[in-house]
Amino acid sequence: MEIDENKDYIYDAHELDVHEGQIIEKLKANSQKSIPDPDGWLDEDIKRNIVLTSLDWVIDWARRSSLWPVACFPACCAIEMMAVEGPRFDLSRFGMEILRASPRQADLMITAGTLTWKMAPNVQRIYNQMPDPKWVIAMGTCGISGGIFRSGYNVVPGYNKIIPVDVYIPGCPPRPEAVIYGIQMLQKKIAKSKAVPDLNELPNPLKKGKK
Amino acid sequence: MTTTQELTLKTEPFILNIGPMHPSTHGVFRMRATLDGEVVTDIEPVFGYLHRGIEKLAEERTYTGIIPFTDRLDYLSPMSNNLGYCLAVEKLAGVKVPERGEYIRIITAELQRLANHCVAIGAMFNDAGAYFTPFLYMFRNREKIYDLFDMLCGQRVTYNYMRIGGVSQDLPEEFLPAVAKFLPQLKKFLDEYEFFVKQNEVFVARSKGVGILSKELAINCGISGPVARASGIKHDLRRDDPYSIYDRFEFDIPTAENGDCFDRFYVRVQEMRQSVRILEQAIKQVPDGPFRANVPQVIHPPAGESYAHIESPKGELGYYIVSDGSIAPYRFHIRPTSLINLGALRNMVRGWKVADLIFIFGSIDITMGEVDR
Amino acid sequence: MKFENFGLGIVKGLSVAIQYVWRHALVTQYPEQRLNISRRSRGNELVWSRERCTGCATCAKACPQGVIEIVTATDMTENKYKVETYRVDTGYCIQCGLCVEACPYDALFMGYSYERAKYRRAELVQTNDELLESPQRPVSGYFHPDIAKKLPKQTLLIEKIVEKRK
Amino acid sequence: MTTALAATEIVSQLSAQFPGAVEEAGTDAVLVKGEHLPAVVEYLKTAAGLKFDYLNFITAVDYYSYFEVVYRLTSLEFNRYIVLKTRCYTRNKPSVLTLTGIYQGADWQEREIYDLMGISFKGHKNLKRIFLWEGFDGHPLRKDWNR
Repeated sequence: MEIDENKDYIYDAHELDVHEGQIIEKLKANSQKSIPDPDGWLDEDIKRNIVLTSLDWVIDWARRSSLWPVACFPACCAIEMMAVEGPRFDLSRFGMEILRASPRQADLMITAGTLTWKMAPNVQRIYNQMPDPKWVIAMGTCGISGGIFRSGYNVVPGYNKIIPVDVYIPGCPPRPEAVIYGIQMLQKKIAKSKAVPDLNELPNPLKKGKK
Repeated sequence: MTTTQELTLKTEPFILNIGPMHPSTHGVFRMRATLDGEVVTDIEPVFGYLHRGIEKLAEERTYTGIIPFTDRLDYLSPMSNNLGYCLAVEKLAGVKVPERGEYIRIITAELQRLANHCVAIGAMFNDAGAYFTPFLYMFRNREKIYDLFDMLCGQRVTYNYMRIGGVSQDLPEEFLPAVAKFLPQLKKFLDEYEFFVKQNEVFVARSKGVGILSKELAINCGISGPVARASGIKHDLRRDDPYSIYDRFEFDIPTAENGDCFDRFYVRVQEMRQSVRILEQAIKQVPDGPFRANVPQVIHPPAGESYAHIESPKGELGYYIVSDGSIAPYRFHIRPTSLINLGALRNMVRGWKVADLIFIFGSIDITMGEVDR
Repeated sequence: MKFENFGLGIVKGLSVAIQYVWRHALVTQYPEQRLNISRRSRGNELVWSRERCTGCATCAKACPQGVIEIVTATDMTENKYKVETYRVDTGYCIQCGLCVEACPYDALFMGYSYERAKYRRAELVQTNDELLESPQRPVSGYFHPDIAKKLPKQTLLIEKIVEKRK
Repeated sequence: MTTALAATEIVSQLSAQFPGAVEEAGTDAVLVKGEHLPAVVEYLKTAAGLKFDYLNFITAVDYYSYFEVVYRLTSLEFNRYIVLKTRCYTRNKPSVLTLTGIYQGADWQEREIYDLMGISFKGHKNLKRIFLWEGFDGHPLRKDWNR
């Protein structure tokens, strides 16, 4: 939005609302297709052409053993997520002690709840703020496909319309055990990932012109 | 030498945006708070981040198919929502619920009240700054109630248990003994919880006299439930407009006078004790017999309108249904307890600090699923 | 602000906390220890019986959101239609159980298992043979009391039992 | 039991007070003319023996040919309730007088009706969309709304 110099304020409340509406409409228009699942590693795993060094193993072990989820709890699944965090299923056994309130400190997003178009820009922003590498678990039916509210006028049919999703946990909401199972599946995925990039593929500043 | 006049700093109003994704806003609630230094001078809530359009979607579903929607309204107390909706449809269609069905409904609704207040009180401490510890104590008891509901209907959060004309399945034989075993445990726990919370200096200092809601304002805003009772309004639909079979049980309606955060906490604890009392009476009286009236799967209620309201854990939860005689409602409106209870938030937080704003907000006990629907 | 009984509240709180050290353990160490879930558990899938199904599509009509897709052959054999496709998108199903209640021929059951997380969205859609009962896909006793009796007794937190490790 | 205030009883009282305000009375609902609504509600709230001081809810129904706005008032003191209805017959920019001056609780519910049903409330100080965003096309709870 451009700043009008004649005003003594930058935004007034109505302009802010209009601006928010424009962002939502833009996102809605741009995200009609779902983002494909990042499942390339599954095929590579079958072909066995993935080579993990011991440094890879150490980094992957460190990454998967202390995943820090960001708090993204719009709706009902949040209650079950609290139960996973809670005394009976105790997520801290997996090094997932705290739900980070800040996306900058997190590397896992557990999307517990229905996503609405009004909320979608915020969730996308939270996802963009998370440092790489980052993973997303779509928890519950609303996270996967919009669930029972899919045909609603304000509901995003699945988080994979705006962010790529690594693991899908069905259930409305899934039991805490199911969530832990999903997290373990993600840990398996991380264990297979190549953490150290190939040196030949990196851009070399010494060789100018060749990229 | 400085005089007080010289020390007074000129301040400028400052707008702070809290939410929508904020750990202390109980979901996706956003408020634009206008601050003067650290003092809140005004807030403007912004809703709609969980607006799923249940009222519109319900117009395309059969009457039985709407029950799953009501589970997801106030997801801290789905059983109460089910009850309210079924009462509204039964009123419309003129269905009589069998005796056993009524008792099962009362037992589940009261257990749900206990479960809801567990979270409400726990989350209130969370907002007061005691991060997660008192919450876990409360959640331990909620897990026990989860277990009971899981036994009853196979889900832990979204039960979908009640049906028009009764409940979906009969009680399992181990259910009533389990409830009987649970109630003494809960009573003991409540004593313990009150013992260490009620005189905790930090909690008392944070909550006594904070966020006062006067009786007149509460009535004017249409506030109901424990928040209203903490302000001295002795109004409880279980007694004033008895639905189902609440008129057969003995219970008190706890009220408080001051209407501050401490009272709202205390009223909830007392209400849990009364719920235990109702449950103790109810589990002894459960009769044998059918648990569900003979109602077809797809019902065609006569054209007309009905409004049924119940005392849900958060307050008056009402369903207004307009029927045109077809299999789906013509208009389906939910009286949102949480949205209306938030109506006085602006008046309550004015003049308090930002930390108190979070605490006062937490003491109202809202669920965003019900605010936005 | 008055601190009338300074310190007493904290001592009280600590005394309660210390008592919890000697109380029974609460944590279920999930992958090693498993809770017996409810006999009526509505697991994250549907189990379908090809033999009993007549293709009447009552389940599809009862489903509040139309998850169940059922295609039957037009010709009748043995007084029932042959079901060609029976498809359930478990990423869309909310496990409300209304279809199981509606089925007049007891041909549909809720699943008992909950470990159904997948890496791909498309894998959540189950068709025909993927829906049949098998040792990996046990049947829950939801709305079928005779099956519920055979399932193990549910673990309750109030009973202070901690399961043995596998 | 919260009993309904018999409509016939209140109608005579209301029509004596406000001639021409009450259009028709059903068994438990009173149909009030739009322009008289705040005055009638004010009277119901303050008059001795009535004291309908508690607003349960406001909602609106779309009947194609007209919109009906439904108010349910309760008297906590006498434990009675009354349902008031008012109609607007235009589909293009229908409007009703606001009740925010009488009940503070009406504020957000009126905004909700404005947002989802498109009925504007004259005199409401902050009438803007509450659940949906600015620029959303149409009012979804109207029967003729298509996405």
